[in-house]
Amino acid sequence: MKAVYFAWVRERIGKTEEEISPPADVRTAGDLIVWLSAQGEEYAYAFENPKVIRVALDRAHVKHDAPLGDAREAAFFPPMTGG
Amino acid sequence: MKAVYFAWVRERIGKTEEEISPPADVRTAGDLIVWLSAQGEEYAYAFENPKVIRVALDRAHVKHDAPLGDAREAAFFPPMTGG
Amino acid sequence: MTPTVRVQAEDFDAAAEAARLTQSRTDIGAVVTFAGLCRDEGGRLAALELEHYPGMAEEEIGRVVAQAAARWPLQGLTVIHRYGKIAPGAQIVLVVTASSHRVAAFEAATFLMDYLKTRAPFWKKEHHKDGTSGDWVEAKDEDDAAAERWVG
Amino acid sequence: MTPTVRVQAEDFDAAAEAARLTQSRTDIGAVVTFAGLCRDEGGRLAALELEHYPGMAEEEIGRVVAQAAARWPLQGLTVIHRYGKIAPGAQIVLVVTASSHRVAAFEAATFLMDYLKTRAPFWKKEHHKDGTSGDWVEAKDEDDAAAERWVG
Repeated sequence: MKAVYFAWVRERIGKTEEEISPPADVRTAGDLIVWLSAQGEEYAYAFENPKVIRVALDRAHVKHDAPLGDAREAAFFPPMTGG
Repeated sequence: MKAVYFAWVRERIGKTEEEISPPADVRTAGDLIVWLSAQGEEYAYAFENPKVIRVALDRAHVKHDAPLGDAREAAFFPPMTGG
Repeated sequence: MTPTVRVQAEDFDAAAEAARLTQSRTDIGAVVTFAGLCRDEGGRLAALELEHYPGMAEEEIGRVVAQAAARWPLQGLTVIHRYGKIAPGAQIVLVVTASSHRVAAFEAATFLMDYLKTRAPFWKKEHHKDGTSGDWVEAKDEDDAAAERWVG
Repeated sequence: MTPTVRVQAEDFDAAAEAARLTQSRTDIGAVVTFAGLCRDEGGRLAALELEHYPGMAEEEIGRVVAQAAARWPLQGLTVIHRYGKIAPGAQIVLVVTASSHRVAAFEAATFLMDYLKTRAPFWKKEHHKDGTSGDWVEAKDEDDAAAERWVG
Protein backbone atom coordinates (compact mmCIF):
# COMPACT_ATOMS: atom_id res chain seq x y z
CA MET A 1 0.00 0.00 0.00
CA LYS A 2 0.97 3.64 -0.35
CA ALA A 3 1.78 5.75 2.70
CA VAL A 4 1.51 9.55 2.41
CA TYR A 5 2.65 12.13 4.94
CA PHE A 6 1.73 15.77 5.52
CA ALA A 7 2.94 18.82 7.43
CA TRP A 8 5.44 18.07 10.21
CA VAL A 9 4.93 14.31 9.88
CA ARG A 10 6.19 14.69 6.28
CA GLU A 11 9.05 16.95 7.37
CA ARG A 12 10.20 14.60 10.12
CA ILE A 13 10.09 11.50 7.91
CA GLY A 14 11.62 13.43 5.02
CA LYS A 15 9.31 11.96 2.38
CA THR A 16 5.96 12.91 0.92
CA GLU A 17 5.01 9.31 0.11
CA GLU A 18 6.32 5.77 -0.26
CA GLU A 19 5.22 2.21 -0.91
CA ILE A 20 5.04 0.15 2.28
CA SER A 21 4.49 -3.56 2.87
CA PRO A 22 3.46 -4.08 6.49
CA PRO A 23 3.23 -7.69 7.72
CA ALA A 24 -0.12 -9.44 8.03
CA ASP A 25 -0.45 -8.82 11.78
CA VAL A 26 -0.67 -5.05 11.14
CA ARG A 27 -4.45 -4.88 11.01
CA THR A 28 -5.48 -1.37 12.10
CA ALA A 29 -4.47 2.22 11.50
CA GLY A 30 -2.93 2.20 14.99
CA ASP A 31 -0.96 -0.98 14.23
CA LEU A 32 0.42 0.79 11.18
CA ILE A 33 1.64 3.72 13.29
CA VAL A 34 3.38 1.33 15.68
CA TRP A 35 4.97 -0.59 12.79
CA LEU A 36 6.08 2.61 11.00
CA SER A 37 7.59 3.95 14.24
CA ALA A 38 10.03 1.02 14.15
CA GLN A 39 11.21 1.73 10.60
CA GLY A 40 13.94 4.18 11.61
CA GLU A 41 14.81 7.18 13.74
CA GLU A 42 12.96 9.62 11.51
CA TYR A 43 9.78 7.52 11.80
CA ALA A 44 10.20 7.18 15.56
CA TYR A 45 10.47 10.99 15.73
CA ALA A 46 7.43 11.60 13.50
CA PHE A 47 5.28 9.19 15.51
CA GLU A 48 6.75 9.86 18.99
CA ASN A 49 3.33 11.00 20.23
CA PRO A 50 0.94 8.64 18.42
CA LYS A 51 -2.14 10.15 20.06
CA VAL A 52 -1.84 13.37 18.07
CA ILE A 53 -1.43 11.62 14.72
CA ARG A 54 -4.49 11.61 12.47
CA VAL A 55 -4.99 8.87 9.91
CA ALA A 56 -6.95 8.77 6.67
CA LEU A 57 -7.54 5.56 4.72
CA ASP A 58 -8.28 6.06 1.03
CA ARG A 59 -8.83 9.77 1.74
CA ALA A 60 -11.34 9.44 4.56
CA HIS A 61 -10.66 10.16 8.25
CA VAL A 62 -10.52 7.04 10.43
CA LYS A 63 -9.88 6.34 14.11
CA HIS A 64 -6.77 4.45 15.18
CA ASP A 65 -8.76 1.28 15.77
CA ALA A 66 -10.11 1.25 12.20
CA PRO A 67 -9.18 -1.94 10.27
CA LEU A 68 -6.96 -1.36 7.23
CA GLY A 69 -9.16 -3.62 5.11
CA ASP A 70 -8.34 -3.22 1.44
CA ALA A 71 -7.17 0.38 1.76
CA ARG A 72 -4.65 1.31 -0.91
CA GLU A 73 -3.57 4.64 0.60
CA ALA A 74 -2.87 5.45 4.23
CA ALA A 75 -2.20 9.09 5.15
CA PHE A 76 -0.62 10.37 8.37
CA PHE A 77 -0.75 13.97 9.53
CA PRO A 78 -1.12 16.30 12.51
CA PRO A 79 -4.50 17.82 13.48
CA MET A 80 -5.77 20.02 10.66
CA THR A 81 -5.42 23.80 10.79
CA GLY A 82 -7.25 24.92 7.65
CA GLY A 83 -10.22 27.23 7.38
CA MET B 1 -46.44 66.62 22.91
CA LYS B 2 -46.26 65.14 19.46
CA ALA B 3 -47.81 61.73 18.71
CA VAL B 4 -46.55 59.81 15.68
CA TYR B 5 -48.03 56.65 14.19
CA PHE B 6 -46.62 53.94 11.93
CA ALA B 7 -47.76 51.03 9.78
CA TRP B 8 -51.34 49.86 10.46
CA VAL B 9 -51.65 52.10 13.54
CA ARG B 10 -51.06 55.05 11.18
CA GLU B 11 -53.48 53.66 8.58
CA ARG B 12 -56.25 53.05 11.13
CA ILE B 13 -55.92 56.51 12.71
CA GLY B 14 -55.52 58.12 9.30
CA LYS B 15 -52.70 60.44 10.38
CA THR B 16 -48.93 60.25 10.46
CA GLU B 17 -48.60 62.64 13.39
CA GLU B 18 -50.42 65.20 15.47
CA GLU B 19 -50.06 67.44 18.52
CA ILE B 20 -51.78 66.00 21.58
CA SER B 21 -52.45 67.46 25.03
CA PRO B 22 -53.29 64.64 27.40
CA PRO B 23 -54.50 65.60 30.90
CA ALA B 24 -52.14 65.46 33.87
CA ASP B 25 -53.36 62.06 35.08
CA VAL B 26 -51.97 60.45 31.91
CA ARG B 27 -48.61 59.49 33.37
CA THR B 28 -47.36 56.42 31.49
CA ALA B 29 -47.12 55.16 27.92
CA GLY B 30 -49.96 52.78 28.75
CA ASP B 31 -52.11 55.63 30.11
CA LEU B 32 -51.54 57.43 26.82
CA ILE B 33 -52.83 54.44 24.84
CA VAL B 34 -55.98 54.32 26.99
CA TRP B 35 -56.52 58.06 26.61
CA LEU B 36 -55.93 57.99 22.83
CA SER B 37 -58.35 55.06 22.47
CA ALA B 38 -61.10 57.34 23.70
CA GLN B 39 -60.41 60.09 21.14
CA GLY B 40 -62.62 58.59 18.42
CA GLU B 41 -63.58 55.45 16.56
CA GLU B 42 -60.42 55.40 14.47
CA TYR B 43 -58.30 55.55 17.65
CA ALA B 44 -60.40 52.85 19.31
CA TYR B 45 -59.81 50.68 16.23
CA ALA B 46 -56.04 51.35 16.14
CA PHE B 47 -55.66 50.54 19.83
CA GLU B 48 -58.29 47.80 20.11
CA ASN B 49 -55.61 45.32 21.21
CA PRO B 50 -53.32 47.48 23.38
CA LYS B 51 -51.01 44.55 24.19
CA VAL B 52 -49.62 44.41 20.66
CA ILE B 53 -48.93 48.16 20.48
CA ARG B 54 -45.28 49.19 20.87
CA VAL B 55 -44.38 52.61 22.20
CA ALA B 56 -41.29 54.75 21.77
CA LEU B 57 -40.69 57.93 23.77
CA ASP B 58 -38.32 60.38 22.15
CA ARG B 59 -37.25 57.64 19.72
CA ALA B 60 -36.40 54.93 22.26
CA HIS B 61 -38.45 51.79 22.94
CA VAL B 62 -40.28 51.81 26.29
CA LYS B 63 -42.62 49.44 28.09
CA HIS B 64 -46.23 50.43 28.70
CA ASP B 65 -45.53 51.20 32.36
CA ALA B 66 -42.79 53.72 31.47
CA PRO B 67 -43.48 57.26 32.79
CA LEU B 68 -43.93 59.88 30.09
CA GLY B 69 -41.62 62.29 31.94
CA ASP B 70 -40.65 65.19 29.73
CA ALA B 71 -40.93 63.23 26.49
CA ARG B 72 -41.72 65.44 23.52
CA GLU B 73 -42.52 62.69 21.04
CA ALA B 74 -44.54 59.53 21.61
CA ALA B 75 -44.66 56.96 18.83
CA PHE B 76 -47.14 54.09 18.48
CA PHE B 77 -46.67 51.15 16.14
CA PRO B 78 -47.10 47.41 15.69
CA PRO B 79 -44.26 44.94 16.36
CA MET B 80 -41.38 45.63 13.98
CA THR B 81 -40.82 43.52 10.87
CA GLY B 82 -37.58 44.91 9.47
CA GLY B 83 -34.35 43.09 8.80
CA MET C 1 -13.46 51.01 15.58
CA THR C 2 -16.07 53.36 14.12
CA PRO C 3 -19.14 51.46 13.01
CA THR C 4 -21.07 52.56 9.93
CA VAL C 5 -24.87 52.78 10.15
CA ARG C 6 -26.96 53.91 7.21
CA VAL C 7 -30.71 54.01 6.62
CA GLN C 8 -31.43 54.75 2.99
CA ALA C 9 -33.80 54.21 0.07
CA GLU C 10 -30.95 53.44 -2.37
CA ASP C 11 -29.50 50.01 -2.96
CA PHE C 12 -26.05 49.18 -1.55
CA ASP C 13 -22.95 47.33 -2.76
CA ALA C 14 -22.35 44.57 -0.22
CA ALA C 15 -18.92 43.68 -1.63
CA ALA C 16 -17.72 47.29 -1.55
CA GLU C 17 -18.89 47.66 2.05
CA ALA C 18 -17.05 44.48 3.08
CA ALA C 19 -13.92 45.56 1.20
CA ARG C 20 -13.98 48.94 2.96
CA LEU C 21 -13.63 47.19 6.34
CA THR C 22 -10.55 45.18 5.36
CA GLN C 23 -8.66 47.37 2.91
CA SER C 24 -4.99 47.94 3.72
CA ARG C 25 -5.36 46.00 6.99
CA THR C 26 -3.61 42.79 7.97
CA ASP C 27 -5.12 42.18 11.42
CA ILE C 28 -8.52 40.87 10.33
CA GLY C 29 -9.06 37.12 10.15
CA ALA C 30 -12.76 36.87 9.45
CA VAL C 31 -15.38 38.87 7.58
CA VAL C 32 -19.03 37.85 7.79
CA THR C 33 -21.48 39.48 5.38
CA PHE C 34 -25.22 39.04 5.73
CA ALA C 35 -27.47 40.27 2.92
CA GLY C 36 -31.22 40.10 3.41
CA LEU C 37 -33.19 39.94 0.15
CA CYS C 38 -36.82 40.43 -0.81
CA ARG C 39 -38.53 37.10 -1.59
CA ASP C 40 -41.50 36.91 -3.94
CA GLU C 41 -43.24 34.34 -1.68
CA GLY C 42 -43.85 31.81 -4.40
CA GLY C 43 -44.55 34.41 -7.08
CA ARG C 44 -47.27 36.13 -5.07
CA LEU C 45 -45.42 39.37 -4.34
CA ALA C 46 -44.78 42.29 -6.70
CA ALA C 47 -42.86 44.22 -4.01
CA LEU C 48 -42.38 44.83 -0.33
CA GLU C 49 -42.81 48.36 0.95
CA LEU C 50 -40.72 49.19 3.98
CA GLU C 51 -41.97 51.97 6.22
CA HIS C 52 -39.56 53.27 8.84
CA TYR C 53 -39.38 55.75 11.70
CA PRO C 54 -36.85 58.31 10.46
CA GLY C 55 -34.40 59.29 13.15
CA MET C 56 -35.30 56.47 15.50
CA ALA C 57 -34.26 53.85 12.90
CA GLU C 58 -30.69 55.20 12.83
CA GLU C 59 -30.61 55.69 16.61
CA GLU C 60 -31.97 52.24 17.44
CA ILE C 61 -29.61 50.50 15.00
CA GLY C 62 -26.82 52.57 16.56
CA ARG C 63 -27.77 51.25 20.01
CA VAL C 64 -27.80 47.64 18.78
CA VAL C 65 -24.45 48.20 17.04
CA ALA C 66 -22.97 49.63 20.26
CA GLN C 67 -24.10 46.52 22.13
CA ALA C 68 -22.43 44.26 19.56
CA ALA C 69 -19.22 46.31 19.68
CA ALA C 70 -19.15 46.06 23.48
CA ARG C 71 -19.81 42.31 23.48
CA TRP C 72 -17.45 41.07 20.74
CA PRO C 73 -13.94 42.13 19.72
CA LEU C 74 -14.74 43.63 16.32
CA GLN C 75 -12.41 45.54 14.02
CA GLY C 76 -15.17 46.64 11.68
CA LEU C 77 -18.95 46.79 11.65
CA THR C 78 -21.40 48.05 9.03
CA VAL C 79 -25.19 48.01 9.02
CA ILE C 80 -27.28 49.34 6.15
CA HIS C 81 -31.09 49.11 6.13
CA ARG C 82 -33.20 50.24 3.20
CA TYR C 83 -36.71 51.65 3.21
CA GLY C 84 -39.28 52.24 0.46
CA LYS C 85 -40.49 49.89 -2.24
CA ILE C 86 -38.24 46.89 -2.82
CA ALA C 87 -38.66 44.38 -5.64
CA PRO C 88 -38.25 40.59 -5.28
CA GLY C 89 -34.60 39.62 -5.50
CA ALA C 90 -33.43 43.08 -4.37
CA GLN C 91 -31.47 43.73 -1.20
CA ILE C 92 -33.14 45.00 2.01
CA VAL C 93 -30.51 44.86 4.73
CA LEU C 94 -26.77 44.41 5.06
CA VAL C 95 -24.66 43.49 8.09
CA VAL C 96 -20.88 43.16 7.81
CA THR C 97 -18.67 42.24 10.76
CA ALA C 98 -14.88 42.00 10.75
CA SER C 99 -12.82 40.44 13.54
CA SER C 100 -9.56 38.66 14.22
CA HIS C 101 -11.58 35.57 15.01
CA ARG C 102 -14.38 33.86 13.14
CA VAL C 103 -16.55 33.07 16.16
CA ALA C 104 -16.78 36.76 17.11
CA ALA C 105 -17.59 37.77 13.52
CA PHE C 106 -20.29 35.08 13.17
CA GLU C 107 -21.89 35.69 16.58
CA ALA C 108 -21.93 39.47 16.21
CA ALA C 109 -23.53 39.27 12.74
CA THR C 110 -26.15 36.77 13.96
CA PHE C 111 -26.89 38.91 17.04
CA LEU C 112 -27.22 42.07 14.93
CA MET C 113 -29.71 40.46 12.55
CA ASP C 114 -31.74 38.94 15.40
CA TYR C 115 -31.92 42.35 17.08
CA LEU C 116 -32.61 44.31 13.90
CA LYS C 117 -35.57 41.99 13.21
CA THR C 118 -37.19 42.69 16.55
CA ARG C 119 -36.02 46.20 17.54
CA ALA C 120 -35.34 48.32 14.44
CA PRO C 121 -38.44 50.43 13.64
CA PHE C 122 -39.25 49.12 10.17
CA TRP C 123 -42.51 47.61 8.97
CA LYS C 124 -43.06 45.60 5.79
CA LYS C 125 -46.20 45.81 3.71
CA GLU C 126 -46.87 43.39 0.86
CA HIS C 127 -47.83 44.51 -2.62
CA HIS C 128 -49.35 41.71 -4.66
CA LYS C 129 -48.77 40.91 -8.31
CA ASP C 130 -52.52 41.21 -8.96
CA GLY C 131 -52.23 44.92 -8.15
CA THR C 132 -53.83 44.75 -4.72
CA SER C 133 -52.06 46.10 -1.69
CA GLY C 134 -51.74 43.28 0.79
CA ASP C 135 -51.34 43.02 4.50
CA TRP C 136 -48.65 44.25 6.80
CA VAL C 137 -46.22 41.42 7.43
CA GLU C 138 -46.79 40.00 10.91
CA ALA C 139 -43.95 39.76 13.41
CA LYS C 140 -42.91 36.17 14.04
CA ASP C 141 -42.64 34.58 17.46
CA GLU C 142 -39.54 32.75 16.21
CA ASP C 143 -37.83 36.11 15.65
CA ASP C 144 -38.58 37.15 19.23
CA ALA C 145 -37.19 33.81 20.40
CA ALA C 146 -34.04 34.30 18.31
CA ALA C 147 -33.45 37.70 19.92
CA GLU C 148 -34.20 36.36 23.40
CA ARG C 149 -31.34 33.87 23.31
CA TRP C 150 -28.79 36.73 23.43
CA VAL C 151 -30.15 38.04 26.72
CA GLY C 152 -28.22 37.45 29.94
CA MET D 1 -29.29 22.58 -5.22
CA THR D 2 -25.82 21.78 -6.56
CA PRO D 3 -23.13 22.96 -4.15
CA THR D 4 -19.86 24.33 -5.48
CA VAL D 5 -16.62 23.10 -3.89
CA ARG D 6 -13.24 24.31 -5.11
CA VAL D 7 -9.71 23.80 -3.78
CA GLN D 8 -7.31 26.10 -5.59
CA ALA D 9 -4.12 28.15 -5.35
CA GLU D 10 -5.71 31.21 -7.00
CA ASP D 11 -7.57 33.94 -5.16
CA PHE D 12 -11.36 34.12 -5.43
CA ASP D 13 -13.96 36.85 -5.84
CA ALA D 14 -16.28 36.53 -2.83
CA ALA D 15 -18.85 38.97 -4.22
CA ALA D 16 -19.03 37.21 -7.59
CA GLU D 17 -19.51 33.86 -5.86
CA ALA D 18 -22.32 35.26 -3.70
CA ALA D 19 -23.93 36.92 -6.74
CA ARG D 20 -23.83 33.62 -8.65
CA LEU D 21 -26.06 32.00 -5.99
CA THR D 22 -28.77 34.65 -6.16
CA GLN D 23 -28.81 35.84 -9.76
CA SER D 24 -32.20 35.79 -11.47
CA ARG D 25 -33.78 34.18 -8.39
CA THR D 26 -36.51 35.62 -6.21
CA ASP D 27 -36.88 32.85 -3.63
CA ILE D 28 -33.78 33.61 -1.54
CA GLY D 29 -34.16 35.69 1.61
CA ALA D 30 -30.70 35.48 3.13
CA VAL D 31 -27.13 35.20 1.89
CA VAL D 32 -24.31 34.72 4.40
CA THR D 33 -20.74 35.11 3.17
CA PHE D 34 -17.76 34.17 5.31
CA ALA D 35 -14.28 35.16 4.13
CA GLY D 36 -11.28 33.95 6.13
CA LEU D 37 -8.22 36.17 5.75
CA CYS D 38 -4.53 35.76 6.54
CA ARG D 39 -3.53 37.80 9.62
CA ASP D 40 0.02 39.05 10.10
CA GLU D 41 -0.08 38.27 13.86
CA GLY D 42 1.00 41.70 15.01
CA GLY D 43 3.41 42.22 12.11
CA ARG D 44 5.32 39.00 12.77
CA LEU D 45 4.19 37.07 9.70
CA ALA D 46 5.37 37.47 6.11
CA ALA D 47 3.04 34.75 4.87
CA LEU D 48 1.14 31.59 5.73
CA GLU D 49 1.84 28.52 3.65
CA LEU D 50 -1.08 26.16 3.33
CA GLU D 51 -0.30 22.53 2.63
CA HIS D 52 -3.21 20.30 1.65
CA TYR D 53 -3.99 16.70 0.81
CA PRO D 54 -4.99 16.86 -2.88
CA GLY D 55 -8.05 14.77 -3.59
CA MET D 56 -8.98 14.27 0.03
CA ALA D 57 -9.41 18.03 0.55
CA GLU D 58 -12.13 18.20 -2.12
CA GLU D 59 -13.72 14.94 -0.95
CA GLU D 60 -13.77 15.88 2.73
CA ILE D 61 -15.19 19.36 2.05
CA GLY D 62 -17.76 17.63 -0.17
CA ARG D 63 -18.78 15.40 2.75
CA VAL D 64 -19.12 18.38 5.10
CA VAL D 65 -21.12 20.27 2.46
CA ALA D 66 -23.46 17.27 2.02
CA GLN D 67 -24.06 17.24 5.78
CA ALA D 68 -24.94 20.95 5.74
CA ALA D 69 -27.25 20.51 2.75
CA ALA D 70 -29.04 17.64 4.52
CA ARG D 71 -29.40 19.57 7.77
CA TRP D 72 -30.56 23.02 6.59
CA PRO D 73 -32.91 24.10 3.78
CA LEU D 74 -30.36 25.79 1.51
CA GLN D 75 -30.89 27.12 -2.00
CA GLY D 76 -27.20 27.69 -2.65
CA LEU D 77 -23.87 26.70 -1.12
CA THR D 78 -20.30 27.47 -2.15
CA VAL D 79 -17.02 26.58 -0.44
CA ILE D 80 -13.62 27.60 -1.79
CA HIS D 81 -10.38 26.82 0.06
CA ARG D 82 -6.99 28.01 -1.14
CA TYR D 83 -3.60 26.37 -0.70
CA GLY D 84 -0.04 27.61 -1.20
CA LYS D 85 1.61 30.77 0.08
CA ILE D 86 -0.82 33.43 1.21
CA ALA D 87 0.16 36.98 2.20
CA PRO D 88 -1.28 38.88 5.17
CA GLY D 89 -4.59 40.48 4.24
CA ALA D 90 -5.25 37.95 1.47
CA GLN D 91 -8.17 35.54 1.42
CA ILE D 92 -7.82 31.89 2.49
CA VAL D 93 -11.31 30.45 2.59
CA LEU D 94 -14.82 31.33 1.45
CA VAL D 95 -18.19 29.96 2.51
CA VAL D 96 -21.41 31.29 1.01
CA THR D 97 -24.84 30.00 2.01
CA ALA D 98 -28.18 31.08 0.53
CA SER D 99 -31.56 30.23 2.03
CA SER D 100 -35.12 31.46 2.31
CA HIS D 101 -34.49 32.06 5.98
CA ARG D 102 -31.68 33.82 7.77
CA VAL D 103 -31.30 31.33 10.63
CA ALA D 104 -30.61 28.47 8.19
CA ALA D 105 -28.09 30.55 6.24
CA PHE D 106 -26.26 31.66 9.42
CA GLU D 107 -26.23 28.23 11.06
CA ALA D 108 -25.09 26.41 7.92
CA ALA D 109 -22.23 28.88 7.33
CA THR D 110 -21.12 28.66 10.97
CA PHE D 111 -21.30 24.85 10.89
CA LEU D 112 -19.32 24.69 7.65
CA MET D 113 -16.51 26.86 9.01
CA ASP D 114 -16.39 24.93 12.31
CA TYR D 115 -16.12 21.67 10.39
CA LEU D 116 -13.65 22.94 7.80
CA LYS D 117 -11.36 24.05 10.65
CA THR D 118 -11.24 20.61 12.22
CA ARG D 119 -11.82 18.15 9.34
CA ALA D 120 -10.53 19.62 6.05
CA PRO D 121 -6.97 18.32 5.41
CA PHE D 122 -5.08 21.63 5.35
CA TRP D 123 -2.11 22.64 7.48
CA LYS D 124 -0.75 26.14 7.99
CA LYS D 125 2.93 26.92 8.32
CA GLU D 126 4.16 30.36 9.33
CA HIS D 127 6.80 32.27 7.40
CA HIS D 128 8.31 35.09 9.44
CA LYS D 129 9.20 38.57 8.28
CA ASP D 130 12.79 38.01 9.40
CA GLY D 131 13.11 35.36 6.68
CA THR D 132 12.94 32.34 8.96
CA SER D 133 10.45 29.62 8.39
CA GLY D 134 8.40 29.31 11.53
CA ASP D 135 6.33 26.60 13.12
CA TRP D 136 3.32 24.75 11.95
CA VAL D 137 0.24 26.41 13.40
CA GLU D 138 -1.14 24.27 16.22
CA ALA D 139 -4.73 23.11 16.22
CA LYS D 140 -6.83 24.82 18.87
CA ASP D 141 -8.97 23.05 21.44
CA GLU D 142 -11.55 25.80 21.01
CA ASP D 143 -11.93 24.80 17.35
CA ASP D 144 -12.62 21.20 18.35
CA ALA D 145 -15.15 22.46 20.89
CA ALA D 146 -16.82 24.62 18.22
CA ALA D 147 -17.19 21.60 15.93
CA GLU D 148 -18.41 19.37 18.79
CA ARG D 149 -21.45 21.54 19.48
CA TRP D 150 -23.01 20.48 16.14
CA VAL D 151 -22.94 16.80 17.05
CA GLY D 152 -26.15 14.99 18.00
